[in-house]
Amino acid sequence: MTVKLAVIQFAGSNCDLDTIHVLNNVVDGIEADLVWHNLFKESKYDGVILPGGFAFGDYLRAGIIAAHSPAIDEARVMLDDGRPVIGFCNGFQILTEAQFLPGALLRNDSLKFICKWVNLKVENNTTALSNKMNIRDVLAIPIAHAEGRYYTDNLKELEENNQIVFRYSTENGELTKEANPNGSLENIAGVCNLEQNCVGFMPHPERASEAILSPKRTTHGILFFNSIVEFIKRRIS
Amino acid sequence: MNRQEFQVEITLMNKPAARDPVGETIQKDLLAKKGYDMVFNVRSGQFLSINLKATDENEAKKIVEKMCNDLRIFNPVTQNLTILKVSKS
Amino acid sequence: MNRQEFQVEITLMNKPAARDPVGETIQKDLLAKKGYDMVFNVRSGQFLSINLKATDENEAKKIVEKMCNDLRIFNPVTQNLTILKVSKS
Amino acid sequence: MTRVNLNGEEVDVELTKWEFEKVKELLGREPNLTEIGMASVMWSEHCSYKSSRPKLKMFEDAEANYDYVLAGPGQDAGVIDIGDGYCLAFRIESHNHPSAIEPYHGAATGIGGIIRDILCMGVRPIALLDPLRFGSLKDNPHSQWLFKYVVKGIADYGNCTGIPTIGGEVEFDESFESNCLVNVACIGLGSIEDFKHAPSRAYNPGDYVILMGGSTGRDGIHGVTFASRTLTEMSEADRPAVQIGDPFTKKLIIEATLEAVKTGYVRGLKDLGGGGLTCATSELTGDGNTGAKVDLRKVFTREPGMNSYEIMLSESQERMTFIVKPEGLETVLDVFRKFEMNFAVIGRTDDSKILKVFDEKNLVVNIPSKALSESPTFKREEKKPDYLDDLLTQKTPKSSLGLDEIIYRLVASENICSKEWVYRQYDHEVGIRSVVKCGEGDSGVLRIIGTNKFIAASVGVNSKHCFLDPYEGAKGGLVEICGNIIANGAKPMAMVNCCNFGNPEIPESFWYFSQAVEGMNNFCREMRIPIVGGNVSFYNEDDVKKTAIKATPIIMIVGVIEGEDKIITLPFKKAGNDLFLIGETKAELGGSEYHSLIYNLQGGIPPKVNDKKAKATWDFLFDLYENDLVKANHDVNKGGFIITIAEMCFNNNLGAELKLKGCYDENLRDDEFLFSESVGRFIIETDPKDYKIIIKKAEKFGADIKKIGVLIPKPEINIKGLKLKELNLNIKQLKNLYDSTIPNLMEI
Ligand SMILES: Nc1ncnc2c1ncn2[C@@H]1O[C@H](COP(=O)(O)OP(=O)(O)O)[C@@H](O)[C@H]1O
Ligand SMILES: [Mg+2]
Repeated sequence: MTVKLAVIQFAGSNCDLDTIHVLNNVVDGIEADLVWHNLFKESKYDGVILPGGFAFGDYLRAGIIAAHSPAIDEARVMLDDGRPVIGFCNGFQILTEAQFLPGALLRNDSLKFICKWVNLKVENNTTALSNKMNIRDVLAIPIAHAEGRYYTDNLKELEENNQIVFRYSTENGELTKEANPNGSLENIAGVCNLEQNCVGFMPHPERASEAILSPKRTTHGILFFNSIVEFIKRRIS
Repeated sequence: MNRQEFQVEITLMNKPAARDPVGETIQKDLLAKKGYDMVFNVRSGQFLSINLKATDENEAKKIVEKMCNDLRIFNPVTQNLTILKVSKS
Repeated sequence: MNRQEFQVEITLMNKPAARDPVGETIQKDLLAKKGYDMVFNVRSGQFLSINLKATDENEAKKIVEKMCNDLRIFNPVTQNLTILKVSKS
Repeated sequence: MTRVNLNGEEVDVELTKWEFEKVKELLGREPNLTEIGMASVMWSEHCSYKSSRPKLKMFEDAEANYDYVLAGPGQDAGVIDIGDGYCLAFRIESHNHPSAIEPYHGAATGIGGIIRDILCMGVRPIALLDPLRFGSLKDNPHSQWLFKYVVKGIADYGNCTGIPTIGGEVEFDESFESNCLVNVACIGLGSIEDFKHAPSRAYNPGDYVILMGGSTGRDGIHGVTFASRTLTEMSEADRPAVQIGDPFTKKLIIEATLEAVKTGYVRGLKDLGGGGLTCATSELTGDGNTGAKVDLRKVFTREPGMNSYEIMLSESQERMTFIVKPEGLETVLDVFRKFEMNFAVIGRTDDSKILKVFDEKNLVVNIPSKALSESPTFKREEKKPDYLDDLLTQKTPKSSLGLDEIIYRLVASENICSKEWVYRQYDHEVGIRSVVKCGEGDSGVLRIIGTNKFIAASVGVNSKHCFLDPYEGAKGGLVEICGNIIANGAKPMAMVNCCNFGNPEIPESFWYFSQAVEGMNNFCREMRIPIVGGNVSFYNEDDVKKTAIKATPIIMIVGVIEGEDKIITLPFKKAGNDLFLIGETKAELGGSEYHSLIYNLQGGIPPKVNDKKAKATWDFLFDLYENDLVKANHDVNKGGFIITIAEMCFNNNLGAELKLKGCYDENLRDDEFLFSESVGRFIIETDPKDYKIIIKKAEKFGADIKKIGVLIPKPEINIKGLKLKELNLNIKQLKNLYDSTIPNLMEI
């Protein structure tokens, strides 16, 4: 069985084609369509991915204008009936601005855009984006963003509800300040909603799914996509 | 009903808990470059000047307030909104 | 000479002849699409609130102007500096 | 400025007396102000190359002489066929003057402009590169300001448009203190079909002329004239408002344009850059041998009340002109509608060979299409500067510093140290093609998805070398930049250049330009590298010191690697492996980082290129690659061979044991051997079992090669066999210095 995913192309998305490439040519079991944000209809899809980029230039605030796109209304239907709604990088920013996910993403504390490979520690392995991982796995994956400093005024609740899915760590899984590239609260890199079908995080799994692109020839990015497939399969069966 | 043109000026500033790296950096630069040690605090924010049609100043202000809330022009998790000024334009 | 604490609020905005893609996009892709068609223009800028010690309001203002120029907090080629307010803090 | 009598009135025009008469002659009547404005932008140095064209003519006709060159100089970008149905378009351009006064938007709009040039060829922009020049950062807030905001401008624009910046270079030298250099290059990839669909010409009468993208404002009128003078000649008040970049709109223009080209109805494509609508319409029709009628009032303007002069000369950003087949009009417009782009059908082409511009009913411009696109040229005088003879005879002074101390200082010098501070701010991975990324090799290597083909690209030149000898310096630049992609395993396929020089009206400045062009030309012919494009930026002068910048003929090379297993990378791989130095080291310390950093000396004997040796070295390396004999490779340049070794040690916690006795000419001093910047050298790592075969191959090709040592599993470099003493260098310490220089200068 193949699952059907939509990758939304907002005005200004720029990892849309990269994500489509990985979904259709690298990982198994997925058939993905690139869908212009004004034309998206949720009923055709098992899940939706909001890709990275600069939707509407990230003008005013990363993700805010895109959060008002008709695509988000469609995605809300999917959110409510438990289908995966996933955001990478700009997609994560959009999901927080649309209030699908708690918290906000602020400017990196260095005030600079940062493009580099980081390590990510898995904190919750039951979500739509992490069920193929083990807790405390450390994954190699790149980030590329200027507004990725995660902030919430509700940290306790997130912790209690197990909504923190990924944190930036060292290669050995330590949550140090040096391992935190952007000043995120408690090294938080990604979070989920209570139902765990909506997950967003700052890194770019589509850039970490082929050995040739990875400094250490890892393909950890694939785990994220496989998790989406698995989540859909479990949901359906 | 006669509609006129108004200008509403607003600022969006990070709440203290969300920090303000821009302000902090300017302040740090100031101290580093000396000569400006009389400056003891800098806060930064976003400024928007909005021109709109409304019947009066009160309505202009109301519209902007509603718009900012409904469309989340400011993010209530991290920011405060201040309406600085409403004037005829 | 008695020094007191002042607060100076300034904005840095693109000159009127220069474009402001941020304001344009907010107006066109957000406000207009969400029914706020009474808004016909949005200009964005940076807002800074600066606390400093000075002998009087005039000096406070002068210091801020000089500082913004010297430290290249804005570039007069593309931006205008406006002092919104000087007040005792 | 010239004062002329126009229809009985005295007016100032941006034309020489001679050019003004020429306009009158071409029209057979008095021109009006709009027409004069159009002539002055089209004939500005920036658009017309009036000083440089006679010289650039010497470049051979790449389209005629290389079967894989699809578009050569004169087009918006060079285009080459790389096989498998794909073509690459690439070009480089300067944005020096705007960046010197507004680094953020100046650099950003530079990126915007070069992206449009590539888009014009109907292909997707897939990579950016950015060779930059500033004054020293040390204790210099102005240089720090320029550097910080130029990098941020490039980052914000490139990142937002989703085009990775995959490489570049930065040099710091006092001659660039007030007139920094911001050159930007872009590479596009597409099918050969896409490229053929959309020439930058309007060949057919009856097609629609469509303007798409941003609105037209009063900004940037006479931007090209600004670029055609020195910074001081224009006071603050004269300076056109620097443009504000809008990368979001640009991203939509890219997508809308590519989708429009895919419809098959686009018959011509031209960006609006310098010279705005004037340049676009007259080049489209002039080069296409057609004419057009255009209605200015259809143009969507940003400000009310803009007159015809302003609309024709505005250089507002983010605009494209499309020439569209009549039957495809609605299809193309639907694409623009989908992306919510502004557009206007502003006219139609015809066979009149005349460009007629109407302001509603009034005919405001009536010029033969070719009149402006073919401009007059000037022959400039050249003279070798008098100071050079003295500089060339300067000797290295005595130093009280130990060689190891000098090496630690060199590795921390601004010109040698890591540029990570820069490229971390660039999204160099978007597009998922980046295989050898910034900092991982001498060049940027991209995969072409769907093939087993890779392309490599590198840019740069050594300005200090060019200052002493522009002819050899330009050739040396080619050797180095080719060397960069060769080090990663790629064969050089084509070159574009960006000539940054001083005022061409000064014979000494023009001499530099002339010499550099001859050097590039001779070397490229010898090596069979087609020159497929270029850009000239004159009038780069330090307005305080009244001197020209150091001559900077930036070179960009792209090449192809056939297969993933043929990619070579920089870091050392395995202890026990052999190290070879390929190429000859001569006493060439002129313009070296060693001279300038340790002695503050500009002079000495600069490196000279031996074409035959360079060729032999390259052929030898490719033969080694063919047989998979090379484990790591890095070309030798700034700082000399010892710096090269150190850089190769940084990644894998390895070190080197060097035995240098007999490895170099006995007449060389130790410092000459260690720090010479002789061009065309490489350090390679190989398996010891291949020693004999490697030496044999070197003999066969006539390449100079010396085994200089072996890799050791400790992070240190031990050097034996120098004349003075043994050296022991600590890699961790070298790496710390290498990494921390720019952050320390910029962040504290
Ligand atoms: N301005 C820049 N933009 C992007 N990358 C840069 C820039 N400057 C240097 N780099 C990258 O840093 C690395 C080292 O550059 P450089 O020292 O110039 O190389 P080389 O050793 O060939 O002289 C390369 O990967 C290069 O592309
Ligand atoms: Mg190199």
